[in-house]
Amino acid sequence: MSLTRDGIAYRVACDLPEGSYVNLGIGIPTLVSGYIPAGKDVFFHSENGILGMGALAQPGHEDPDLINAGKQYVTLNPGASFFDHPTSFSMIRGGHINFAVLGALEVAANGDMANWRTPGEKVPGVGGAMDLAFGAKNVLVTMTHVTNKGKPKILNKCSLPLTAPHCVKRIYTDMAVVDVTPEGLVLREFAPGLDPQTVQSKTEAPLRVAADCKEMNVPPKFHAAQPTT
Amino acid sequence: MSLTRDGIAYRVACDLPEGSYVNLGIGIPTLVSGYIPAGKDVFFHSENGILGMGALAQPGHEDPDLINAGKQYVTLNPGASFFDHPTSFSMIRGGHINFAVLGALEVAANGDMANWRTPGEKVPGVGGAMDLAFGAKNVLVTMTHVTNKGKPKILNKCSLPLTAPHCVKRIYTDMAVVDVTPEGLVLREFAPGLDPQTVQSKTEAPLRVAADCKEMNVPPKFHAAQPTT
Amino acid sequence: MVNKTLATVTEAVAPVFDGATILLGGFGDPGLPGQILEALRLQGAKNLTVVHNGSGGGTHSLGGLIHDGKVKKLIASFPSNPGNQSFQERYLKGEVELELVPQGTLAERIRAAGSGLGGFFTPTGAGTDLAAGKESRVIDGREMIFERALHADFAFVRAYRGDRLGNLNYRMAMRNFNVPMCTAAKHVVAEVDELVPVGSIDPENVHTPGIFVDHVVQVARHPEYLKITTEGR
Amino acid sequence: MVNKTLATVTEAVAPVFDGATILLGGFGDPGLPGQILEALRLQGAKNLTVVHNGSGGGTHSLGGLIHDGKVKKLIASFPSNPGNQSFQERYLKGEVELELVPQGTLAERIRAAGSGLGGFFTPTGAGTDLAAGKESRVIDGREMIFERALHADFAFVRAYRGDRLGNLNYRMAMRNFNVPMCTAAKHVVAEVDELVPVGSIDPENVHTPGIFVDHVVQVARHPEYLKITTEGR
Repeated sequence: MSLTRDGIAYRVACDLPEGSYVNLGIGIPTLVSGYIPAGKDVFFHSENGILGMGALAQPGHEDPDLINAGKQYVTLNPGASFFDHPTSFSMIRGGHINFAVLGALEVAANGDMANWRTPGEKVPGVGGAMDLAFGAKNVLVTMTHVTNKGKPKILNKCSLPLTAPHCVKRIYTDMAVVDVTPEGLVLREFAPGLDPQTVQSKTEAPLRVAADCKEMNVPPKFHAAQPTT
Repeated sequence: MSLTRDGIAYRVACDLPEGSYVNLGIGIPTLVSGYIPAGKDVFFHSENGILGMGALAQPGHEDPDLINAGKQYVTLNPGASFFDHPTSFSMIRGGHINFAVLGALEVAANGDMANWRTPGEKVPGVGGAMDLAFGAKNVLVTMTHVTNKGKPKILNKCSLPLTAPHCVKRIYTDMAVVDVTPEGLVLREFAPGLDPQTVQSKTEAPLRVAADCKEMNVPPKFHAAQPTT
Repeated sequence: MVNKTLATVTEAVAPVFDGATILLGGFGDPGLPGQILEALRLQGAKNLTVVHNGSGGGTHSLGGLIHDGKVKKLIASFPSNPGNQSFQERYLKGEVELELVPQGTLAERIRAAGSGLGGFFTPTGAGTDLAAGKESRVIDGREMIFERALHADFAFVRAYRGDRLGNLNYRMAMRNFNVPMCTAAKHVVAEVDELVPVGSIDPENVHTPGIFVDHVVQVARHPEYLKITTEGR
Repeated sequence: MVNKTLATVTEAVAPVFDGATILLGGFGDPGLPGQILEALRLQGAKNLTVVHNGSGGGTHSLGGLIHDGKVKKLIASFPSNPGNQSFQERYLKGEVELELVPQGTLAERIRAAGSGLGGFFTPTGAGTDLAAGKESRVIDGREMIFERALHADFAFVRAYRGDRLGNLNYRMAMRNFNVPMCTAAKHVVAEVDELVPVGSIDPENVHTPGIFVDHVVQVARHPEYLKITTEGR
């Protein structure tokens, strides 16, 4: 068993406290905003100059001047604001964003993260990911636990060029929730039907199993029979 | 003969071209805005965050939130804008202000200027003068030609702490208009009734007399019998 | 539901501790948090480092804090206005320290702190007494000096309108140092003329987004700051 | 009477010379000066250095300029969007140079240029491949790298409303890079949806004051930029 992509997003959403300012990267992170309960004030930041972004725009209701950093048409929540790029990255680099939820290709046991350049990728592109990885108060990673070839993505050491060293605080995958601590990786939760041994077998870096490690509490609709890719 | 303080300001105003962005220091410079002819677009900047400042507010019509950098109540012209201090000093330091008109205590032959600290002054204060002296595209100085003790203020070398080295482009006094050039000071104009020799006698640094040096064209109401202090 | 509003300025200043560094907004009266300043004076914290463009009025506003001996150090650009007797008396007696910073450099150092930058190179001051002891280098043919980011524990500002999410809107010349100051302190409080419902401030006209603000308190302007006066502050 | 308006985008791009450095505004479509880009393509200047967040669409917008071989170098943060074929083909053939800059650093380098600063120290990139060859130092316990101001000959942006004095107002997410770009070039032109009389833009809501702008041209949005699309630009 494992979680669907939406299941990973749901699990992240559970951890975002009321009042937090959050930037969502592209991919699985984008799905997180859909799982914030109504009435819970969580403020979404888009690096192209929006704070208080709402859901994606409904077809036919798109405004050409209102896009997120992934170039999707979005909506605004009450209390939103617009600003320019320097101000937007003051928010990011200045540590005002409480949580950056980013996709990653690799995370190392010491919190190093790589997400901006794969070996096969011929044209590099870094966007705002590096500023987020360096600047956000807490960097949360969402990713599949293994590559589509079945190789672990949580490693002793990253093989790809780093986005930022020592930046990741917590990793959410289809199989587990793992904390990065000064003493190494700590397994907090495993997906329904899995167990710590199975998670470790898919993880290159050693995992300490937390004393209160438990099965994730995620509704069945987010359970997947196969590992997520 | 010499010019009144308003005469000095009038003479400066004649030189400000249409479309220029101008910051006026306190003292004589403040008077300059009163002598821009109606219909000539000259834009006054105040470092506390105003572009397009108008005349001083009439008594009884002051707005407590609308002051200039000298803390005087002012008005706005159509097309004005408000902004914060970082943006205001981006305008100054970034070379966007075409003319800074500043009072000075001393100017040297090489364009060095001193206006922020007198020897007797026990509490120093620099304000925005230093950013203006370094940042404005053209620094114009207005001052009396000599101190109230009759000593020259245009010197071979400044004796007071510098506001900025090599910054002054042109000096306007009650006696003369003097340009700072790579080859030294050049006398452009002298006050009505004076002559180049008299101006030189009140000036420590040597003045070259421009080939087209002439008497200033300033209305009689701005003429003064005594040197201005 | 997030609610950043406070009922009183007393609550606003309660966390201020001895030895704290405070960014004090305003340039002249516009944007000066006059009620918070009076509350801070009563609150009693001492050995404060205050960052402000000037040095306050005679015995009110920042001048009052200095008069009471609560300020150890002032970081300012123009503390020499003739009206600033409290500062000037204590400064001349050696009872308050002064770090003099050109106005643009002061604003930029605060912005740098709020933006996560370590510092910057500026031409302002190069070759003058204010460059003494500072690193310098030539960039693009111009001598520049290095200036460090200026962080603080608290920022206190006044805005025109605010909402419970901390969004602020300023009126006319109120923006001044307040916009960068709100970004550069650990704890930021704004006193406002009017607390308005969320959504009342046009998203295009939020000058300080709520992310930078911890608390908002609606309070009438301090009577001292409604006087039409030509006295320096 | 100052009048910064131009009648056509052809006039807007007339001064562009071979080898010029151009700041190109917009992030995605909002704020992208699509009509000026098409005029620039016809104008013929070559060996251009273009500064833009991405690398443009397929064969329109910046992609068109690159497709035509007019761009020698691109300074960008995210040129790798799958839709950017023109850039990617030429880049892989070695026909266009790339300077890759993190998005926040790119915005800040442009702002530094417009603000007269020589450069700044930022944590972003320290210890990564993008720090290669860059000066670094530890500030407040954190490793930071030095980034230089990024100046340009021209800046082209799109705004929502403009007046004859060059004041600009943006709508929603149009502000992005346009605000700093207008400050950092010798010659700045904005295309606008609507040219309005002086005084129509509330002084509180002028996002780019006219001091930063040389010319304003009213022109309908390029049809390509009104398409609702999910394709990357």
